[in-house]
Amino acid sequence: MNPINYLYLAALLFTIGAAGVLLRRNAIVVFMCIELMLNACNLAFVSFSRMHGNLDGQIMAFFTMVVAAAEVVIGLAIIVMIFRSRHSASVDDASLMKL
Amino acid sequence: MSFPLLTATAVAPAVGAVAVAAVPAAQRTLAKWVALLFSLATLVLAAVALVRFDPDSEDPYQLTESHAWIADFGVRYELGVDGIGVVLVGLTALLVPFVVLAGWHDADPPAGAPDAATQSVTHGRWRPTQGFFALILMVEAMVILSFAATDVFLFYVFFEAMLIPMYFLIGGFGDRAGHKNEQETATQRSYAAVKFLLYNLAGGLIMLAAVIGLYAVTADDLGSGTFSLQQIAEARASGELSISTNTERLLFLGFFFAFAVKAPLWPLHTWLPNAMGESTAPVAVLITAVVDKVGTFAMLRYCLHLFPEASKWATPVILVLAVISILYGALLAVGQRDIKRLVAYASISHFGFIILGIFAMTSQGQSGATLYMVNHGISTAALMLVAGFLISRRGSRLIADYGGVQKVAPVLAGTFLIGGLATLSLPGLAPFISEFLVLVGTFSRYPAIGIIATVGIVLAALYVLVLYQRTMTGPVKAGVENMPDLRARELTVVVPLIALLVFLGVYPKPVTEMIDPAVDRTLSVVDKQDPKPDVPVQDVEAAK
Amino acid sequence: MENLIGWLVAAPLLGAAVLLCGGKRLDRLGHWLGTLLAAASFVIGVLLFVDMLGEDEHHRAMHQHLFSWIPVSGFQADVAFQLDQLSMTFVLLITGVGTLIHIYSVGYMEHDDRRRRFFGYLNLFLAAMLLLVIADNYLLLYVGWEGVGLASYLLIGFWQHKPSAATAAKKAFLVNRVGDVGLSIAIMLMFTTFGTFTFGPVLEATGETGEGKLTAIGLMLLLAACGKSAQVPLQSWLGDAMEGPTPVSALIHAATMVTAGVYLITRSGAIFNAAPDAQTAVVAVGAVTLIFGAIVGCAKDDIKKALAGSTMSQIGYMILAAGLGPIGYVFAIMHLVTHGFFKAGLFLGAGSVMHGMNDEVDMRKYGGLRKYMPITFITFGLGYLAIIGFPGLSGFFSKDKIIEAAFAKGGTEGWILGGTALLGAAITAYYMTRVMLLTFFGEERWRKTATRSPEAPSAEPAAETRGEHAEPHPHESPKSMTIPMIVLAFGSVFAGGLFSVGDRFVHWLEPVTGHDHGDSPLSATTVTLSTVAVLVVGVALAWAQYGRKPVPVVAPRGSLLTRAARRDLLQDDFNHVVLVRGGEHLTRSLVYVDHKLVDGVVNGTAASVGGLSGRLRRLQNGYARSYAVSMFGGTAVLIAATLLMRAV
Amino acid sequence: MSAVADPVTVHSLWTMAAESPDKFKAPDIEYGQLAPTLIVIGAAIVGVLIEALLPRKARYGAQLFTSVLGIAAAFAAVIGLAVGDYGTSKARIAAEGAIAVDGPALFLQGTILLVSLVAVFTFAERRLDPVAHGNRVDSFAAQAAAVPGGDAEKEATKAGFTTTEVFPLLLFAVGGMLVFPAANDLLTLFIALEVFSLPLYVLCALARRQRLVSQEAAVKYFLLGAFSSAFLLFGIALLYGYAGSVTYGRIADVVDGEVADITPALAQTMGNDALLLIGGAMVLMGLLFKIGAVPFHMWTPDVYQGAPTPVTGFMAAATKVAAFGALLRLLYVVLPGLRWDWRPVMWGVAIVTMLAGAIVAVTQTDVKRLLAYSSIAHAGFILAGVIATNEEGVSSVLFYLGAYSFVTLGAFAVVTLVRDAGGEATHLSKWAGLGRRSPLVGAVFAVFLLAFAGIPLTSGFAGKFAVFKAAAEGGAGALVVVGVVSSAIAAFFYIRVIVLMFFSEPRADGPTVAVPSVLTSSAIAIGVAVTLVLGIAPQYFLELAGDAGVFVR
Repeated sequence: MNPINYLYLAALLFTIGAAGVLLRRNAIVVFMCIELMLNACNLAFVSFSRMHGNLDGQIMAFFTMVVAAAEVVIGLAIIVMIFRSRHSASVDDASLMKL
Repeated sequence: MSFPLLTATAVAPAVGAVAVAAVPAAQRTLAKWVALLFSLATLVLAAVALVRFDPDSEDPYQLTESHAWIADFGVRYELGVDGIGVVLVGLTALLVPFVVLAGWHDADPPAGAPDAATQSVTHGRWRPTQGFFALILMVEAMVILSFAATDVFLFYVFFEAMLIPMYFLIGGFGDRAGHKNEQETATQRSYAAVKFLLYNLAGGLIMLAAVIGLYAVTADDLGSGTFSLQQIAEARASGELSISTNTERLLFLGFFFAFAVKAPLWPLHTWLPNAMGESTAPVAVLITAVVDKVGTFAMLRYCLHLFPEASKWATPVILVLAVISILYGALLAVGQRDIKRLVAYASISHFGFIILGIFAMTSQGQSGATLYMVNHGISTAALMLVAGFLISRRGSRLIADYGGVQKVAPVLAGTFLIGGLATLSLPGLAPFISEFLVLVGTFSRYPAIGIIATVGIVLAALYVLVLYQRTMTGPVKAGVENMPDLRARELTVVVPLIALLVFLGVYPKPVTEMIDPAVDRTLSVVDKQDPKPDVPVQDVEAAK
Repeated sequence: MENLIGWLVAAPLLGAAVLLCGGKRLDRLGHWLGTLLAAASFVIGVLLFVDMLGEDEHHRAMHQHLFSWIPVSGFQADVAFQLDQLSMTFVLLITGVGTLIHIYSVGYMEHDDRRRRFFGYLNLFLAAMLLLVIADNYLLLYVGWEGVGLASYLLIGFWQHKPSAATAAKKAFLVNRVGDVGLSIAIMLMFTTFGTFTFGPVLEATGETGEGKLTAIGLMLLLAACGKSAQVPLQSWLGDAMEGPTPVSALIHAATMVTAGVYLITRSGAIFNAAPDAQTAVVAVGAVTLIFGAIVGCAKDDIKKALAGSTMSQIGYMILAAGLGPIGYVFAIMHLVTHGFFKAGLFLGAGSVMHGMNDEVDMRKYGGLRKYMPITFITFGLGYLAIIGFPGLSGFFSKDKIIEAAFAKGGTEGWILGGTALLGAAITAYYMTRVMLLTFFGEERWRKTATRSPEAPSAEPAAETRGEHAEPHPHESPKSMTIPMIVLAFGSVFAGGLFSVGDRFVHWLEPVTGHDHGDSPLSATTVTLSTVAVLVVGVALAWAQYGRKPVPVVAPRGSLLTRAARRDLLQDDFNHVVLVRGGEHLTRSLVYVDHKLVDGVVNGTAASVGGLSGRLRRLQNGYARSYAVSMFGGTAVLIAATLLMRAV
Repeated sequence: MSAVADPVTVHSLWTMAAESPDKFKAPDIEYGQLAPTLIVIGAAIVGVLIEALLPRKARYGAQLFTSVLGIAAAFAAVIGLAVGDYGTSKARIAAEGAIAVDGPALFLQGTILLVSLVAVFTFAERRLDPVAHGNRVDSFAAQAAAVPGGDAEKEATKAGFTTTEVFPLLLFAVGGMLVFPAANDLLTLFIALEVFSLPLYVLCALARRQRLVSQEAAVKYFLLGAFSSAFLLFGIALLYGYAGSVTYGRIADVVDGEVADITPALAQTMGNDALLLIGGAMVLMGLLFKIGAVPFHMWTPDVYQGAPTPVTGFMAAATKVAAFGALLRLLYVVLPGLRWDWRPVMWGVAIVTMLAGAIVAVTQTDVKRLLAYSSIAHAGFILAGVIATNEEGVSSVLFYLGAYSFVTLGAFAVVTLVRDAGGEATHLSKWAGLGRRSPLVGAVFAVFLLAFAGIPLTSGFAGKFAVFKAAAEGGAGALVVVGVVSSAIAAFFYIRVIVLMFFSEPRADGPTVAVPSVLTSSAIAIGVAVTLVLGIAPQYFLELAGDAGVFVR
């Protein structure tokens, strides 16, 4: 199969993720969308890696996964914390600071 | 290496500022004396500089000092004065002791029982008196440095930096008289201070762009950028540095804008009435007699020396603006109800004369303009300080609140009148000479503009005499009856100023001797000769 | 001897400085010090005069160079004096009359607690006036010119607590300033034309430049003269200047300062001679003013204002004469001197009358005073006869010569000027007779009017002692006042004759001003006869109106002309509407413009930045998602722009 | 597509790995040259161990000691490297091409370390908050996990808990920041970004007072930060696709067209300008987000306001230094061949950033938000220097960053001092008359504000002048004019604060100024000293920055 198509898929996934960030209110979902974007990046990396025939992309993908995992740790901690104090995980509720 | 006289002259008040600031809160009187002492020390140093200055020397700048400062910006710590600079340094050093003395009580805490709440929250750490005098000395140091700098960047630094102490002086120590209530006074005062700062800062920032542009231009042609006036002048003379016409014009405009704000020239003048109106009289004197002179001085030294061609290109417009300033300032002065604002508008009119003289590009005009800076400094100081004494007695700045003062305080009225007569350029007093020189200098090249400007002298008489009539003559108004006459301290301030006005009106030679060679040099830089008279009688005379 | 010239100025200047700065301890003797220094100046003047007489008439000019005043490259002004016959004439007049008036003032101002200052001002005036006439260049003359203006300002407004006095003082200074503009411009023109403004070189070089420039200079000098000498159109201040103490009116506003314009024109004769258009303007101004002043003088009931109108008119004669060129210069100055005597005498007389009448100035409230103040009556009467040109008295000689010279101008112009001068003589006779009759003859109207509270011009304590509402008790003035009046009366009677015998005055001044007999269409005798004739007509008319029938205490409404003349022929109203009102509107609208427009632009900019800030701020709405939108959009724009850059 | 059809390319991956394991060469790591980073990370790990092993009472002292020692040692290492000419003649790329050791890197690392040292002082301050239950407390929550206002929180407070974890978190962040401007490939760049971002997200959430706001700041920062790093990562992917490598040097070579033999199989991707441009733009966006450039700035005000003030100060100063370092390296090393493409775009960003930052700041009412907007405007000014694309551009930016970071740190340190019952009193109305009440604090803050405004004789002026000068010489005169205009606007609000402090009457119910311990005092003193020294005698530091102005490639 033409690897270019994987790139298109990666772009699509990235866009879906971005759209999710912009549209969804629940912080968890937003966060999942960001994870989706990261995974889109991963897909792009491995596709390019295959096209270029070197390992750099794959290594990048591994690093991205680790980073994503770390982000989950931090992210979930923060989201849980805010949920506990507000009883809501809506990002729109967290708008005390403005202007 | 010789003694760095100019640096010392500037450092003396700076040290004084620190010393005054360090005086403990309770010892206000000590702080005042320290301030006076340092300002007098500065005066002595400036006097030494005046004596050491040799007007007949061939060097463009004397008493020079030069040290590396910021090599990366092509900046050196270069000081030096020509005749114009040294005279203005002298003027500054001369006026500040009077400002200090006149402002002796201006920064004392209000006479009434201090507000208990304020007192407790400030813990007595707020030391306005010390601050007031320290700031005045700071301004003095910076003004002296900007008169003495021969490096564009160095000049710019002090040109801008002096705004800060000035700003605190205006906003922090306003005139207690003048508005309906404390709140209104505070509002107006901080409005005035902010307006002052923003106007001047805006001017300064535009100049900054031009300063940077100048650096880029010199860097292009000379390999490394420089700000040294002498180096630039030499490079231009040798053809090493050539600035394209358009660039020169843009840079000129950048510089001129800043100076026109500072000077101030119509229509950039509106900060001055606010600033002078709301600040105490001594600070108002500092603004108009000392700080604003940096603007006109800089036009003469920087605009003309750095951008002679562009200066000539802009001359027609500037002359028109200057004439508008003269008439507009005078007419608005006539229309004022507030004594200090009136003096402020009068100053705008006078700055119009100074700028007119500078850009008429004749030796009479420029000598007159320089002399005008000195004379205006002294005469406005005299008028404004007496006005300040008057205002502090009655607690009002409105002309309508006065009347018949000469009856109860004849000496005050008399000195006020002399200050006023100096302001309207009465012959025999110093400002007449400078004003006449400016007018002659302008007239010989631009007769129409000279004639229109001459009308300004009628308007000057109008605003001065109307002011005098309304405040000093007529029946004694309520609130004026028990006004005390000038006290010893106040006389100490006023009498020397008046004596100087008379002396320089009769015998201005010591000053003109200083400035004449510098003016000739400036004219040779812009490559302008005085217009020749139709019938050169002097040749006939000489033949006899 | 020449080194004494400076002392002419220095002596009174010293007096002024000492008296004004000396403080209260000089109150007791200050006035005598002032008088002494004035007299000293007079003595110096006389010494110099004697010295001058010893010289050959063409080498009488003396010079003294004190120091270089304004040395600027290409511009040289010196403090240097030139004392020639013309200056000497003035010096003697100024110091002589000045000293007399100092003496007079000692008595007149006796009750004023600010007498010391008054003498200080008088000395200041003398110094400035002397500087004016002995300066050797126009710029130094200008210093004296403004100096006398200042002294005049201070003295008119001497009773500052009276708003009218303060206003009058201000007005005088301002109107004079308008004239000063003329003088400034004239000096500037000289500088650009000749490169100097010293009398000698300028006046010698007039032949070398175009007439246009000289005309311009001449017109500007005329403007200056109009201001100082109260000539139309700048005459309006003189009437108001009568607010000042009477000695001031006598010295400054009759004998000396107001004649400075005549001095200026005569001094600049060489310029006017070479600029006929300017000369025409001068005679026109003189002719108009002499009629104008005379008409005003006819209508005023205030004795000082009537005399002021007369002064204006008489100076009109002098200006007219000066405008005639070499035919008239000498006579202008001669009339100036004789006028100095008789008009000063008249004013002192008026002051004496007021002194005895609780400072009442309305002639309609006088009447029959000759019995009560005989010396005043006699001296005033001699002055009266002199001014109307009674044959044999001073005024007769000088005025007659001017009328003759006016006819001698020749052509239509000569006829018009001569006619005007004659008409003026008639009116002079009329109004002066009116003053005389109203004051010293007729019934004692003051007995009926004691109810009116007089506006005390002198200090309050004095007014109190005299009793505000009491019936006046006319009495003769003290010796210090009458002696100067007597001396001046002598001058009024004999000066003219003294000058005219053998044309002494003409010969005296000729080396300086030049002289030309002109070509009169009428013989001297004809002129003299017609002068006497119109004089008789004038006196007769006045007698018919004021001598024969009783004079109403309250002025009748009068004809349109009378009413206009009472208001200075509406000149003030014109000034008020056009200049004062117009000026007020202008300044008020400029204040508005400054606040709303000039300041408004700046404040508006600040406000619009603030407004923009407020609107942009709302984008920051606190929602993380909208921040993300901005980032997303930003990235899109960034990408698009990058691609676009490549495409372009 | 033809490229995929070539079997050799595909299988070579396997054969390479399987056939010659002995060819694998262990990476050659220059530990000495990486010492600064390693020391800081090491100290951070020690910090974690301290948390794990030491009793609660001893942790604060130990953590403070470790942090200060670690940072100081790292700084010494930087100095050592700089003295050893690693900044100039011996500049090199270490760690197998991952990390550059050159002038800009060392200069920025030095700056970051100094800033961090001062930041540690403010982190450790325990005199400002009122004593709670007999314990001196700092700006950080007793127990971050506890619900605000809940019982757990009260208990934690009573027990005297403190979050001493902030020190290792800070050290980790510093470690990331040290790598960030030195990163020489996109992978290192990304990792470094995450390494310093993640601790910052946590730090933001740790405020002792106003915890809801603090948590909100953390959520916003985290979500937007993650969002932006996704973009960055996708950009990296595209650049990788374009160049077939993530090392800067290689990408630059491809951009410059120096890699000649593009196999036809890769024609679709390699050298495809669309990939380069889009990828470049997305990476730029990731960096601009960290810098706080418009329109990626919107997190700044909220996060600056909500985060504990010491954290805000650290973030505002150090993050900006690190991010600008990375941006400079990216633009000057990777994309110089592309400057005709990115310069116009960056022009636009710089102009919008300067103006928007200055204009919106005009109507702010909270000190911390005000400083946040001011930092946006300053980012715009620094961008002007970045755009200069000449050697002066680099050195002026370096100098500006050094000057700016100390002013910022000092300013935020002053903000921590002004307190009322609810903690820090950041609303501007409460600052009325502060200068009269405490002249010294007022004067110090005024000095910082004037430096922000760029008044001569302060470091702000020298920095601004340097940057604008470089821009003018680099042909960006128009940017200078815009910069000057926005400086004028910016001056307005700095001055407004000064007016408020000095010209308004103090309010009776106004905040008090807490007397700090030697820690915050020295932080502020260092800020003032640097501000004045760099303002009055900047020559030495300009030279330093000038010497450090060349990137290694």
